[in-house]
Amino acid sequence: MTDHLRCEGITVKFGGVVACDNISLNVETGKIVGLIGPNGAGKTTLFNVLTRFQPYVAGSVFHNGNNVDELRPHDMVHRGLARTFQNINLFREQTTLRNIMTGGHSLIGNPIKAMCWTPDARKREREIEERAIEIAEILNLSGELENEVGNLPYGYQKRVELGRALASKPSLLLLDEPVAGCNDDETAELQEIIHTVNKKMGVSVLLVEHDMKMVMKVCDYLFVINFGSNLAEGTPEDIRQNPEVIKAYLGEEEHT
Amino acid sequence: MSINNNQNTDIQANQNEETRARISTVKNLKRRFVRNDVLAMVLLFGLMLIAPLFPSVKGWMLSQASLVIIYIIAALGVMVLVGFTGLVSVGHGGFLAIGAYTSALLTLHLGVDLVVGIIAALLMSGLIGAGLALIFLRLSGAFMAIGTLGFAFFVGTILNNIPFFQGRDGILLDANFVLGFEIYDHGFYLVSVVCLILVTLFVYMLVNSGTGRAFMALRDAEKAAMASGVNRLKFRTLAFSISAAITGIAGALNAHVVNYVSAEVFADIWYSVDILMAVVVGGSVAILGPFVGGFFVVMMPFYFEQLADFSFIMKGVVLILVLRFAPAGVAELILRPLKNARRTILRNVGGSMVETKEPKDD
Amino acid sequence: MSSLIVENIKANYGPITALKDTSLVVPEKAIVTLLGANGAGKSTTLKCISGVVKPVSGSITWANKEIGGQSPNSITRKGIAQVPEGRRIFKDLSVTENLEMGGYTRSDRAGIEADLEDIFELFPRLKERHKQLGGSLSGGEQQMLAIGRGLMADPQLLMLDEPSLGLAPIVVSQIFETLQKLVEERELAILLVEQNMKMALRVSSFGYVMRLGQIMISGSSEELEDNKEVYESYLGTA
Amino acid sequence: MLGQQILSGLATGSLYALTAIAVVVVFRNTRTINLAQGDFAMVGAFLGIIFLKEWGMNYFAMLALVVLCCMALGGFVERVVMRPVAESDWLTLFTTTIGVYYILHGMAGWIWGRDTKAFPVSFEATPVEVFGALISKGHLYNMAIALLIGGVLWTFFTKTKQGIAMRAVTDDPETAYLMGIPVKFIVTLTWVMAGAIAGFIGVLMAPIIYVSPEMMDEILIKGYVAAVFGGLYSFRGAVIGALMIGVAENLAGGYLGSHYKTSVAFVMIVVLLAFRPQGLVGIQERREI
Repeated sequence: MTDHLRCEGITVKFGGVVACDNISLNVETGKIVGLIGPNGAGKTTLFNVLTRFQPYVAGSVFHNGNNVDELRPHDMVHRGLARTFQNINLFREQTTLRNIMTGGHSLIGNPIKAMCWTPDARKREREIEERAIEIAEILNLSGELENEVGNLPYGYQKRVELGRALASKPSLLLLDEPVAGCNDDETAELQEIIHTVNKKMGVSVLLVEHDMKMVMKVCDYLFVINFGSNLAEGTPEDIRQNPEVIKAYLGEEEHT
Repeated sequence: MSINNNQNTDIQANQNEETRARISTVKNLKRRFVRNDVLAMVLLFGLMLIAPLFPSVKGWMLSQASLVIIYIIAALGVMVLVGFTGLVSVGHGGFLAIGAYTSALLTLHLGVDLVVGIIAALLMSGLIGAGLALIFLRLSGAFMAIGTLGFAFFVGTILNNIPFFQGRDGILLDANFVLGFEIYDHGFYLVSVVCLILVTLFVYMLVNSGTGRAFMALRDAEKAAMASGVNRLKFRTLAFSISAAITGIAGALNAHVVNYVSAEVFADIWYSVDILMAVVVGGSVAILGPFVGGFFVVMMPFYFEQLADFSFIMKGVVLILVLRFAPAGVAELILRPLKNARRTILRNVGGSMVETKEPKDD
Repeated sequence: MSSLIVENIKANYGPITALKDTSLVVPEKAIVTLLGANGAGKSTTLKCISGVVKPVSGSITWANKEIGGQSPNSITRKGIAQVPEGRRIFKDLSVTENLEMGGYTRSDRAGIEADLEDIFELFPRLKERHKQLGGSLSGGEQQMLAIGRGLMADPQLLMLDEPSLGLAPIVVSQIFETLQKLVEERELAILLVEQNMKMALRVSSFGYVMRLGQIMISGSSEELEDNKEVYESYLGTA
Repeated sequence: MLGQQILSGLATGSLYALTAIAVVVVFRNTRTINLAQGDFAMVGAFLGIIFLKEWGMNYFAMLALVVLCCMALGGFVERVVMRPVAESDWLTLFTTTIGVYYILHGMAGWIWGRDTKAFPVSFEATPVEVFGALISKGHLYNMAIALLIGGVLWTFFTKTKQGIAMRAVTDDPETAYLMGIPVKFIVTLTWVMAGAIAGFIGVLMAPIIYVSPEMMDEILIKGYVAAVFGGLYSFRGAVIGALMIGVAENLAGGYLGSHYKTSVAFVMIVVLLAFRPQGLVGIQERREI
């Protein structure tokens, strides 16, 4: 299988603190890959490196085999990469529909034409809107299209964010803690949606998550990092039995 | 470049009859809302256009109205920046001055038509705006506010000190010509209204386009905007120059409404502050905002003409009260019931499952 | 008797109901651990006790007096100090100034001086660096400083939010040893929020496990260490 | 000639520096760009005239009373106007101070009139010689007071509990609150301090530029520009920036002609920001503003 996204030897430093130390991972095309590790292990930092939000001192990121070290976050979206954020990051004062449509930004074409409403731009605009309404239907958000996102309950906001990411027609979706703070029902629902997106729409997924039950159920393959370094990788089954991983999560028994 | 165009059909394949019906109802409703908005604007502008026909409307009322319109246009310009992109300029008086002097000097030296003057002002302000954006956009929030304040101040000193601009003596212009015809109060009023209609139409189109969405995305959540593929610098520069260009139009009109420009007027940085204030008081989210704000800023000193200082105090008090009790602006207060009604209609159609939680004011 | 009793508190954190119904007890001179996965409501519980977050309902009793809903200022004065998650050192203040801020609510000049000396004795590293800016310290030193800053309030109850976060195991075990020493020497009670479960249970006498804003399991540390459900809440497996 | 230009530049610069410090103090702790800062000083200058002329006070008693009044004004504005909107975004905070500006401006015009007034105290114009350069006694006196205020502020921020607490609030208000530091009180204190500084500036400036409602507009803008030099966070950067503006302005006035004097600040800021958007001292913005 080909790698959709791959990084090698990523190192990130914040002042004197090394947040990522020579981390490598890869996301196979069409798979759901999980990135896990204890708090403060550097997961979100790595995530930001992959989406080019975070500069790094060493290492490289490859997308479909091309080096993307020099690209900026918005370039990545135009290449088919979409992401969500750990703390919901939405346009809170705008409606659900506009939020999702903004996600389709990479499809608007020339911005000057878009704002002058040329026939071509209007056609694109209608397509973006239609797609947004359809995505809202999939995500069970149809009733909230004209509601400002800031007024929606937490679980809804999580889905709107997912909708925004899907609107760009991504081929790879990166989700940072998609179910954090959700109750069991909301978690199950999101889990179902991630599954649909992956299987029916053929989108590869990389997700960072703390909810182990969910990770184990959803992911095809897992990477574990700790203290900013690779700790283990394998299928959920392997990881569950890996003593190193258990130790990292439960705390080491130091005998001093 | 587009990726996986086949996905659209995949989504559709997953829909059943019921959801498809619901989607089309939602779409129709959205279209109806847009039609209503447009209808309201047509009514308003129609009324403004036929206003001079009423016998009770006097010439001085029309020039006062032209002044209000000029402020509304300037405020629409600032709104594109402050309201849509969340960048704050306290220096738009500078662009007003650039527009005014561009048109005034062209008229003085080349005797150009008012239409040409306005277009030249628009281009000049827009270009200078684009150039300045490259400096100011390196700054964030408060830094940019101070930088732009410095810019307005700078324009003022240039006008005052370089002889070409005729300093405090100012430039006195002859009559205005539009398409070869000499115009007076009535004619100028109509020109202003036409400019206002064009600018409003443009702003409306901007808001309802991907470009406008990108601006607002940058305003509300910069990171999320970048994650949606918005090129931050490109779109901010665009917003800044559009905003400057619109303000330039207001500047040109301002020069011709009294046929006089002078550094005395434009060197005052509080001119810039006034425009910003119009946007803040009126509200910078709905297009109605600058209309309310522009009216307020012009009419307040007009009513308290004998008590200039008292109008200052009133301005301050109103500003503080609006920020305290209606931070989204007065227009938001007016439009809120309408928005809520639309929301409710769509919720009923779309089958909302959220326990109704009334939108709270932040 | 200065023991802390939290009864049925409920709290919201932004749009999320962070605490549904949480009750716990911290007796005098004991170390009690609060465990649970991310987002379980541990930090919010601490914030409710320290007064940063106001609980919607329920009661918090300290030394037989209700303290729920009071300001952090008055709660700190009553002898409860918190060491926040992620250390939150004042980066632009020197080490000494950071410690002084920990004792902001106190006015006994002599007591403050004495405690400052005590803390420098406890953490000699801090004394060496007392003039350095907080932001220039290493992670472990910052954690020491955070604990020292908490101690400067002269508390009878010290609450620590994930002191092991992002620190190497060897540093973590040093810090935990210090905590045990503190309980013995200063007659403190400690409420510890931790992810590092084994180490936390080893130093504490009693533990609670939270999930989705509620206490799911509670028991003595030995009991919890052998409890399969506890593992499950961490690894999502039995 | 050059030495003299530089010296009087430093003298004006030191007044810009005080304004800049007041701007920075308020901005650090409240994210507010206080547009009314100049008007506090303006009110102080008008009060100074009243105290001297109508109440017949001596200079130092007047200075003390003006500073007290300005402190009260600063505190009042914070409690009554700023506190209700304290949680808003910075634009709201900023525009609220515009409201304060309008009100103070209008009130001053209403009560005291729009004409410029001379400040009764002026120092002898006879220059004294410092390091071979001539400088007026008034300038010298201003520099001394500015230096003194600087020293008092430095001591306050490094040696006193409230001063350190103020820095702690700048650093991390949430944690400061957790430590039991009364953040709201510190914020009020911040505005009181800005008022106090404004009181000094008003009285020092008045003899140089005459007294009118608009007297501080230009100085305030230079104070802002200077504050930006320090990234709006650093006192040191603000002071350096202010002195630089003062000197550059004087040199431009002397060698290029007085027309260009007032544009210098803007040109400097553009050049600086083009190369160092974070400000001269390079302090990164810590909060999202």
